[in-house]
Amino acid sequence: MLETPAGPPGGTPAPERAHVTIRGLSKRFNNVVIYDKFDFDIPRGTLISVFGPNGCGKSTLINMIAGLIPVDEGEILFDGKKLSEIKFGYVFQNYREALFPWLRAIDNIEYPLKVMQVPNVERRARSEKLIANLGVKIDLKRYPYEMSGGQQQLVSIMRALIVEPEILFLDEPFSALDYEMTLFMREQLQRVFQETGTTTVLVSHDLEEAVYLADRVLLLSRHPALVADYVRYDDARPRTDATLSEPEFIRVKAHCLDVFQREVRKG
Amino acid sequence: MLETPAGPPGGTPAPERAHVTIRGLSKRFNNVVIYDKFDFDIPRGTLISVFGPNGCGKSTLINMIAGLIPVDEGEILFDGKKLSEIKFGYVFQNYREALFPWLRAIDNIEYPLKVMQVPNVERRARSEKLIANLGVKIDLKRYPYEMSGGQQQLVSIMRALIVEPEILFLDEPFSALDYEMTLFMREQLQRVFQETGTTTVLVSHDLEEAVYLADRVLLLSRHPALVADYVRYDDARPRTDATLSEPEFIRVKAHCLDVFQREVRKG
Amino acid sequence: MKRFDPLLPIIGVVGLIVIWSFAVWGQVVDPVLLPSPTKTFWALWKGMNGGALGFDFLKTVQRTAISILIAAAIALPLGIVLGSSERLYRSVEFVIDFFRSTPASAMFPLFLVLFGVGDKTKISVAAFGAMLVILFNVAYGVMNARKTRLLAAKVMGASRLRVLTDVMLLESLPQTFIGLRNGVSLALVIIVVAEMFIGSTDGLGHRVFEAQQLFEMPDMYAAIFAAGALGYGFNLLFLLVERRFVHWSGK
Amino acid sequence: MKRFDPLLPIIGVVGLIVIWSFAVWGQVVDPVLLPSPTKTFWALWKGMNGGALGFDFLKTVQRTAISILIAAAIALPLGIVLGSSERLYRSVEFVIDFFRSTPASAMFPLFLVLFGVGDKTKISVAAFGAMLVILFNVAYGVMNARKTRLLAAKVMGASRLRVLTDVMLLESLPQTFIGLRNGVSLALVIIVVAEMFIGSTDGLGHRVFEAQQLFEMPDMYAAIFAAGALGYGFNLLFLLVERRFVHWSGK
Amino acid sequence: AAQDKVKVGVFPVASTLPYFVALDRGFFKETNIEVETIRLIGGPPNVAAMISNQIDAAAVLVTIEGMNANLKKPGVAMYISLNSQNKTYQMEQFVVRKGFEAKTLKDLKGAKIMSAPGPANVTMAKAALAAAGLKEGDYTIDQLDMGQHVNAMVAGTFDAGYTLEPNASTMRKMGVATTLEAGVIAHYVLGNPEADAYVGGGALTSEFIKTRPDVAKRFTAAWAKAVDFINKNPKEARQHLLKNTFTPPDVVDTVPMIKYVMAKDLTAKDKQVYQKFIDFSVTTGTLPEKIDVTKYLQTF
Ligand SMILES: Nc1ncnc2c1ncn2[C@@H]1O[C@H](COP(=O)(O)OP(=O)(O)OP(=O)(O)O)[C@@H](O)[C@H]1O
Ligand SMILES: Nc1ncnc2c1ncn2[C@@H]1O[C@H](COP(=O)(O)OP(=O)(O)OP(=O)(O)O)[C@@H](O)[C@H]1O
Ligand SMILES: [Mg+2]
Ligand SMILES: [Mg+2]
Repeated sequence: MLETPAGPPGGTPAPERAHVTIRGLSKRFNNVVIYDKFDFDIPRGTLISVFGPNGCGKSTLINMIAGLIPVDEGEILFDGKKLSEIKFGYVFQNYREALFPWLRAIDNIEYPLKVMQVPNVERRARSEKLIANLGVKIDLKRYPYEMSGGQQQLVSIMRALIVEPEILFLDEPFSALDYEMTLFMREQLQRVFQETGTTTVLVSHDLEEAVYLADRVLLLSRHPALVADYVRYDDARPRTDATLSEPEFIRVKAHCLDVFQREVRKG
Repeated sequence: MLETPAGPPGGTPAPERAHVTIRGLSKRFNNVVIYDKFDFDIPRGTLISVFGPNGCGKSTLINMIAGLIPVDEGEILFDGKKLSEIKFGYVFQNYREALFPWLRAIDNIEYPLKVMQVPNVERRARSEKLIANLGVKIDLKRYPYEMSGGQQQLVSIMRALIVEPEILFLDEPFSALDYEMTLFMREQLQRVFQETGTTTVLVSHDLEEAVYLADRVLLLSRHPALVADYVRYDDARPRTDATLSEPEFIRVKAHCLDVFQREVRKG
Repeated sequence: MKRFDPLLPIIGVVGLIVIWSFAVWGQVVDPVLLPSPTKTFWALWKGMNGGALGFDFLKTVQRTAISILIAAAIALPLGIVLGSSERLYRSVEFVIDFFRSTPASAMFPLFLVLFGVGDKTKISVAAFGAMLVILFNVAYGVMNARKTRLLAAKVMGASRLRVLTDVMLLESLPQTFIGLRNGVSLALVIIVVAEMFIGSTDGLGHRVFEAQQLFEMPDMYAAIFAAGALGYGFNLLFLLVERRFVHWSGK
Repeated sequence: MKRFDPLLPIIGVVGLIVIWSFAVWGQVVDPVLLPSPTKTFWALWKGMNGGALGFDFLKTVQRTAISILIAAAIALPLGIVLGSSERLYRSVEFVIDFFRSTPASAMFPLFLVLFGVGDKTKISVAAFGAMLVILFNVAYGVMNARKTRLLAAKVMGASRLRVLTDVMLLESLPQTFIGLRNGVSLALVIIVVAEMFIGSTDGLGHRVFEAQQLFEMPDMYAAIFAAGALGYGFNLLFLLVERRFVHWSGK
Repeated sequence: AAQDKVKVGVFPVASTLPYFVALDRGFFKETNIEVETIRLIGGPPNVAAMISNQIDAAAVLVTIEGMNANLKKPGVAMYISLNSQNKTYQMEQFVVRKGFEAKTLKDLKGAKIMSAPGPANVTMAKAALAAAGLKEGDYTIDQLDMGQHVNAMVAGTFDAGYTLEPNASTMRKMGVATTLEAGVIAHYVLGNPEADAYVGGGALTSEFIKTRPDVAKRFTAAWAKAVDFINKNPKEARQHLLKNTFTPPDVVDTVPMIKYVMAKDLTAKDKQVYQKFIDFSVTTGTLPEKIDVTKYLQTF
């Protein structure tokens, strides 16, 4: 475990109170064990990056936390709240299928507000603010199936950001975005996180991105998924391009890569 | 245009004979002009990387070349052959929907051979060879919908590679693969290309990858898509990790990024 | 070519008439039993222009329209609710398949007693039959809906009801329209049969029955043709509505 | 809970019988017209155990099975071909919707002339009716198929025929099963109606008609119940086959 | 004063004639009755409507069906008049296709025969054929919806048929079939071709008679007047068929008429003959048990 001196003094730092507590989680798919008595905490107000090989169970994990697929055994607790009381933001890995093809892009983005019964005018206002914030220039009057892959993913991200979710799940959210857009959305995510402190779980195959955005990087091993390492990266935000060349960043990144490669080659 | 001294002597190099010739191509979607009198050649036996902002028309272009969506105007010629005579390999950007959910992964991979009426035994032999070659360890007896996103994409790539296609289209083929797998598949692609010399079009948002693999990088601008630049990168294959730090590579990459950013900021 | 697409159905009509003409011309069937298309269309023309057929036609349109409205009003919400839980659907499947497979005409006496001797009986039998078909299709549309979208709505905090109306309803729309089109054809068939066999003083079924009794074959086929064309018309109506609203199917 | 899932249909049966009992008990309908479930099941039991009903039941099963086989054999390939080209389908849509909307009973005279009074007429009318419904569903299944998969097959060099059999056929399977289930119910209804109205000496329709003429209401409802249960049985059969083969729907 | 309303189930066939005469000639109106014609095709819907009191009367109801209903719920069908058919007053008859050689029923050996639908009709046809010396197996018999009879004859699907008027007249008129023997029931069941076979009649529900006896009485009076008119002016009366029933105009003048008798005019002998007819149906199993027909005759 990498301990950085940047933590606030006085034992456990304040944001360390667990927002999500996972205990004894087990999950099988047709006799293939994905999780076996898995324990894990997501501290409130942190951004956790999840990094691991294909098929190790990253999507499965956040799907189980969000209550989208049932667990076989074990429990997932939300700091006293019930699952149904929690508002999630979620960018699905298969963003294409998660958008509603009968709604125009703009209505897809505003849909979570509609669910929350926000009045029409306010909905429009908030989506316009978001669009302005992100500097989105694409025509959002179109239907999802009339958009390119990257545009669809962008819509999907906007749909997750328009509400102030209590927990935000991002499952490879930038995989289809172009170079410029990826960098830009990273910054946006950083800004949103800084402003709201929303507990966030980010799945990414880009290690630089994973470390750059994270408070902690969860490294998973292949089946059954185990915590290979849970690495802290405590650099102050906002992090910038300069961060990428700081020795601490490079060290953490290299360490993560080491662990990952060791795990992958083991399997 | 960047001219490198690595080209063979004697004027136009031999592999420069156009395999695909695009002339006066126009395409509109509901009055939005995507291509307007677009001219472009894909030389035989080269690997072209296409790099451009989201929604500029990359997928649309290769879909039109493969005859999957109709062109509004203009013509696409295949060096004397008819479209129907050409065997394409194709990894779709939406690989999830392009797999057949009623076939197990292995049967999805072998399907192109079935189309070519390769006998059962040989099909199995070839797929086993491919699996061994790629060192794939996942269980291919499963159905696509029982696999993780990256596993599905891997199956999709394998399906494109199992035949020896005349032209290979790869639309962001590694977007869902993990770090290790992405590197590995890049090498595989390079090897396949070196061995077979298949004309290949690769769409990628990873500039390093695009340049690393390419003979030429096609840089597209936003609507209507224009050739912003058509950059040559002639380093000998196999290229290795060391290539990434060669000055020529760094120069080409930097140049591409420049052009791209200029184009994006223009729009 | 696209310009001529609205004319495509004409091909079907013409094809039908050509086969019919050949059957008549080749005496495959006694001409008394199967009159020529010309004779039939003459009967149709006369009947529709001031003849009784026009009135009967309107009566049948009206009855069918009412019954399909009732059927849809019941079947759409019920189908969505049933379809949203596979176990719920399986528990009532017996009843649905049961009644879908019993001839409505065998049910006439029962409905006669429940709804009286007037139009109500015919309309309710037809509505009942159509309702089952629509219900079946809607429920299936909901059950086969793509799971990812349901999950997306669920995770955004949509209530069960919201998921029903905002996602399941729309996901099942293509299937629902198939159900509606099946349903309206069935309703029309039942209305015509009821007009024939329970008895009625108007409607296309009455006209078919009367022509049959009087052995006026051109009149009978004119009435049958009117019924078939009406069925196509209703189907076309739903098709146009579907085209207008369900733009995303297959995408 | 899952263990009890096969028992779910029982709920529907029980529900039906409870409502029926209440209707009888509350005298909603004159008991002569709607006998009690006990009386009916007694008649059913007697009829099936050595009575004529058992034989009639088997006859109807046989006719329905033959007609659905014929219907499927024609409608499946034809539906896929028609569905594969929307313009082709639109051009014959009139004929399909036309005949779907004309009561099969109005077609009896024509079929009677073509096929005689024997089983052939009944089976062919039923096959015709079921064929149209299956055709309609299969064609729609193909038309609404996800385009990406068709394109994937096309780009791999699959011939038109291959795309039809390898992709469209499978893409339309969920819809095809809906069509088959609709079709088998319709075939059963038509067979029963034909047994009622065109000469027959056996079959459930014959039994219903005879019981109706003799006002043997328990016998009549027993025969109707047998027909409904048979319909459910056929539907269940298709459902099980579907479950076995179409594992991917909604995924 | 408002007129008394009576709902009548009407099956538009020739034997409904008294109702149409009374209606068209204003006999009901004269007695201050307003009838509502409810078209119901065939026996079962009429009986169902009578049992549930949706109608007060049936303009024509086959007596076997009426008795059957009375067995299930006594008094559902109270006959106020009966229709008789026999060799003179033709209704049910055997016809043979043009080109099929047959002079008597005996000659139907080996023939494909169609029958009017329902167990009552089939039994009757079989009884007649048996009386003529033909065993089952000597012929085939299929029941067929009445609407298909002419078609089937034209198409030559059958050699012979046990059919009813006006189908038989239509067939004769078209020249596709000839009548072999009419008055089958009278001949083979009652033993005399000229006997009165009381096959149908007009009926009221007991409920109607009990709750509005006065109206029922007036209704019956109007009915009687119509019957009287028919018997006296058959030529004029048959014109009513044209407008009200499915009788083609070209046969309306030749279609045979049946005889109508009010219940009050039946003699003791008539009642015996009526009882004999119904008893026969009991022996053949068409009716489940014996029933006294006189109990269900209504006179005022
Ligand atoms: N419905 C299912 N049935 C059977 N196996 C499944 C199913 N869904 C997922 N799996 C298996 O569970 C494992 C974990 O899947 P998951 O989607 O969570 O992987 P992941 O870590 O998100 O991978 P990726 O990076 O490729 O998205 C995989 O091996 C996958 O094959
Ligand atoms: N069916 C359609 N109807 C309308 N517009 C469409 C349709 N398909 C694509 N477009 C538009 O055409 C443009 C080009 O789309 P295309 O999918 O080729 O982009 P791309 O370059 O592949 O982008 P990405 O990198 O996001 O995949 C986009 O602006 C998109 O919105
Ligand atoms: Mg995943
Ligand atoms: Mg694209």
